[in-house]
Amino acid sequence: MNHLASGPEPSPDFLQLDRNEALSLLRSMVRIRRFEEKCAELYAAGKIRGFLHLYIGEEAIAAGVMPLLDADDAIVSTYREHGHALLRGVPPGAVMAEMFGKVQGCSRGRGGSMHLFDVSKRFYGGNAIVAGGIPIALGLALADKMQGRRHVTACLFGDGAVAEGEFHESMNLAALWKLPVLFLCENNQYAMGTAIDRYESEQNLALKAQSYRMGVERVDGMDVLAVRAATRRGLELVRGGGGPWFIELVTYRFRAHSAYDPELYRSKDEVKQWRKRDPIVLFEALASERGLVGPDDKVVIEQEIDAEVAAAVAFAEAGSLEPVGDLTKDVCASRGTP
Amino acid sequence: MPSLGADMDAGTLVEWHVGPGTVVKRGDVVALVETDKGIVEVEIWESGTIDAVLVAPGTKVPVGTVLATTRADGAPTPATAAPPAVLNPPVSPAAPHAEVRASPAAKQLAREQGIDVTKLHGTGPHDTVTRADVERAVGATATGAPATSPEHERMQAPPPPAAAAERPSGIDTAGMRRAIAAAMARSKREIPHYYLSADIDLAATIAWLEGDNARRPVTERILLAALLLKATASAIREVPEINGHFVDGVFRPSSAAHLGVAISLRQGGLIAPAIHDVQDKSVAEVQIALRDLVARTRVGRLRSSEMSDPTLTVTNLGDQGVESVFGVIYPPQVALVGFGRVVERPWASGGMLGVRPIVTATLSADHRVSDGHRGGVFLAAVNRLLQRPEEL
Amino acid sequence: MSTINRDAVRQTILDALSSVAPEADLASLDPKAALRETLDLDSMDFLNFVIALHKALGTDVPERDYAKLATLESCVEYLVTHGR
Amino acid sequence: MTNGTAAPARKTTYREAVRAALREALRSDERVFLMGEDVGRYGGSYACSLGLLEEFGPERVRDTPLSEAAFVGAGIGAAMAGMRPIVEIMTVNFSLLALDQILNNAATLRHMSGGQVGVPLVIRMATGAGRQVAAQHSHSLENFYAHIPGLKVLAPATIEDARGMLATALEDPDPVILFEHAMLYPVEGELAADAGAVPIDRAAIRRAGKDATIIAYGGTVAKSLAAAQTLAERGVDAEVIDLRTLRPLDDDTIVASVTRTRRAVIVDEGWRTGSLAAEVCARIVEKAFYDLDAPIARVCTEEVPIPYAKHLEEAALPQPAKIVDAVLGTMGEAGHG
Repeated sequence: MNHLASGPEPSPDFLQLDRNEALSLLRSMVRIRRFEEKCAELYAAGKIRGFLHLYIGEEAIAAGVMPLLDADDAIVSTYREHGHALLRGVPPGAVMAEMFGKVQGCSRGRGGSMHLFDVSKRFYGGNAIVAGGIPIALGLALADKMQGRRHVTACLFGDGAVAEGEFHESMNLAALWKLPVLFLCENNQYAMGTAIDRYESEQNLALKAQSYRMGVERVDGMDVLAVRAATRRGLELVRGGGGPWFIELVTYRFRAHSAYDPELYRSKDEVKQWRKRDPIVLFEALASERGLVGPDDKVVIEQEIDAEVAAAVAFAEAGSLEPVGDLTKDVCASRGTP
Repeated sequence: MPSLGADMDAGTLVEWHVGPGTVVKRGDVVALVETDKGIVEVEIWESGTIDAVLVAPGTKVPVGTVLATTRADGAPTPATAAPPAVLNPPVSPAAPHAEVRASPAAKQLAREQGIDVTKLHGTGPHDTVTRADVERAVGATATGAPATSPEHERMQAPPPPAAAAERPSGIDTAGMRRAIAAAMARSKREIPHYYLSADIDLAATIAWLEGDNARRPVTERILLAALLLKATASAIREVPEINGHFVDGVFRPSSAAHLGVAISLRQGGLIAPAIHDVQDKSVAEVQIALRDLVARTRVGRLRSSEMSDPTLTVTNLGDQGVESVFGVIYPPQVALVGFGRVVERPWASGGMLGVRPIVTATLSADHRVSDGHRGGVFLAAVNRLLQRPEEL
Repeated sequence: MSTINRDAVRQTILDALSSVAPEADLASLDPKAALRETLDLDSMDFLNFVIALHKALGTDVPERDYAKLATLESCVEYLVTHGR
Repeated sequence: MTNGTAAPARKTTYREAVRAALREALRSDERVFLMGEDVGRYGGSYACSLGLLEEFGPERVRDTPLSEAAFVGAGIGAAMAGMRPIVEIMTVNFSLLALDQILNNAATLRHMSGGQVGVPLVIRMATGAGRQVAAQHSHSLENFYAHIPGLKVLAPATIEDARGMLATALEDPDPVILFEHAMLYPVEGELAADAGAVPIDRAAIRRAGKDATIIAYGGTVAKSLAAAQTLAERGVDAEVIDLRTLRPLDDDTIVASVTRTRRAVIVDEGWRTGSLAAEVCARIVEKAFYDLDAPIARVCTEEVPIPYAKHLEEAALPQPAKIVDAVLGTMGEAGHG
């Protein structure tokens, strides 16, 4: 069964929205937005180093998907995974401390922004190798299936990954072995500095997955309700044992590929056009139009989130460094000698 | 100047979009900065009013430099200091050792056994000297046991200058040379030497010695050197001011005669370890101690006490054909006794002219502690004692 | 006096010399050269040499005969004639 | 080295020993499953898994598409989630397609995640040359993997090790890579009926000797023993060490031997530059410099893609004659006595 939805249709999901759900979706997106903005500031101040890939503009996907996953479902993500981690429940302080290189970080300061891990929440990391995480997702799903566990593995990746061999090998193997994986392709139109029309012969990425006889859907990644509805459908099918499901979420990142770059590859005007469809702005308009959310709700949300972000930064600042003596700890489990 | 990339150390301010007095809010783009990758818009993270612009367009400044300050909110534009990169000074390689074609194992054993590898025939690859070659040279019956024994003593140069830094178990001839040179220079600088000599007729001494040796098995045969050492020790009782140490401006006489015996190492180098308490030893005991000391010196097995506390050194280099020896005192000792080669010379005794075996005894001494008269008394005592060897 | 005995004595002398002067190049020793000078033997070395000969051959060389051991050749002669 | 009271040994081959190890692993632990190209219906490219599909079924003996990155990555993921997969990569030559998954995920996850997740995965690969299958099927790249912290790398050279290493590797909480030299599969020999798991952290002295130490692993152990035999006939008593573990290297056994013999010749089917032999050489110099009586010698594959023609392939590979020459070279005159 494949369902090539081209644009947002009024789905039952849309009608059942109540005030609490509206507030929760809005808070989810604003939490990510403010957290990422603070990261940009801290990077400029030299507190966060290395590479930093921000999720600003794509918040609707994390907000639409993460709350629907069960606690025992597994997640494999990419280096643009702050939003995924936060909404999966990885504490903001642990994420910020990780970017400060502190041992209180969710990967003890060893992973940094691109390698956030929290195995207690089956969040099997960021991964800095484009498409590098997809085969792992297959394995997690294979193990669940072989051990009779009805879990889903959510595998998030960008449009750039679709050009990697590992993507095609994995799509085939997943479909062939009917592995319980929900593939979520965040198509933000660019592979770093290369627009999709300059690196993909076929830009409808869902079609690629479909060619491996896998159920697919293409969704407006800026509409949090549409994302949620599609995810709900996909999860039902995968959890039902129907094998893998692929959703292409068409979205856009408002800031540079990583931290700061001159964005020579796109025009200011294009960015301006996409900003008009800012997922937070869209949803605020819809929710207030339906009387679900008022202006003072937004003030309360902003205050709560500013406090949460400030607390996260304080936690990171107060963190300590891992003793150098532990450098080779955990290279191996046994005897510790690498 | 914000950090705009993992590999960015500095940036050039291209253009200001604001000036003093402009009101700004968080997130506004306030300037353009040029990085290696191109021009990037720079936001301000504090709302407020621009107070002063500190960096002019076209200036390149390191990350962390304050570009502008704001009023009302008071907090200046955030500045972060980029830690200066500290370059470690390149380490100069150690001076290369003189090139000797011998394997490390060979060199190590050679150092321990005081063997000069350059004199050995190499049977290793490319005719290099191997450990087996050195073992043959040491003549040790190599039973596979390593030649170096665990209780091996460390060798030191004779006077107590800073010992040459060398592997603890080996004699570093180069290091020893340096140590001797330093001691000699210091001795010459600090000690006002005076020198005396006296010829001694050894006819009676040698006659007694040959008779005594004829009665002894060859392994217990006594050398003339033992008699000379014993005479020296006994003479000290009459002139104690030539036996002891001069330290920090004060002379400390020694009740014991720990006589340093100058022994030449077979391939160059000179060491003067002590025979302890010669005054309490019989001539036969001095001979045994002397033989043992020479053997152990040649294989580098000396105790540190033998090195550090001779109270007077006796050099018997006469053995090598030099008739009179005026040596340099080893600090902190205060004298040095020398015996030249025994020479058949015309000699008048009791009005009769004859040919006698003569040895020239010499004394170098420290004028701060003794004087020529007392030195003369000492040499006369040595002479007298040697005339009645049986009483030594 | 058969040559075998002479060669054996000669080898014993060389062994005794090498134990006293291990680094010496005995292979190229001139039989007529003065041992004490060429091999740089002091009185202690010479005494050890005499003791080594005593252990190997059982002969006791008295001090007065030291002069007869001046060279390798004279040593051989002396020991062949005085050997037991 | 069999102890006196071992059960009666029986004739077998290296290949059958590998198969017995696989069968025992699948039987004794539900979490274990075998995955790789042609491991099921075809019975394994080197027939190591013949009969296992019939005995354990398609769920636990899984033929895969030709997608090394995908199925090795899947093996990693499954290990992370509680399984104990054995992934067979047909030969080390094809493992380069999966090197990203092995290096960036398998070897790295435990440390990079701050110790939160391990990868108890075993990967088996054939390696080495000698069958005239030319360059692209004849590489010996063990050192690529022995370079990577987070992995253990083994080279079973004997039938006993082929039978016993897999079980120990499966117990290890970290990824283990087993290199089986292609020329060893048909080798016949004795194996105790009750042969089982063997330790994997020690090298083995296959022949004691006092004049020189020959250090080898995998396919070059037999050649080194042959060389030692020839040397014995020429009065040179050579010791032969079988490394068995390429990471971590058993420095103690290597250094103790070289300290005794004072001479070392390292035999490695990899190319000389940046080879495992170079690493062993460096460790001997670092730890036994003062005991060396001759420069360390290496006998490696010539720096050339392995040629097809028989005479050229033999010329390229380490051979007993080259090992003999290298040992004699370290002996100097003593060697030609």
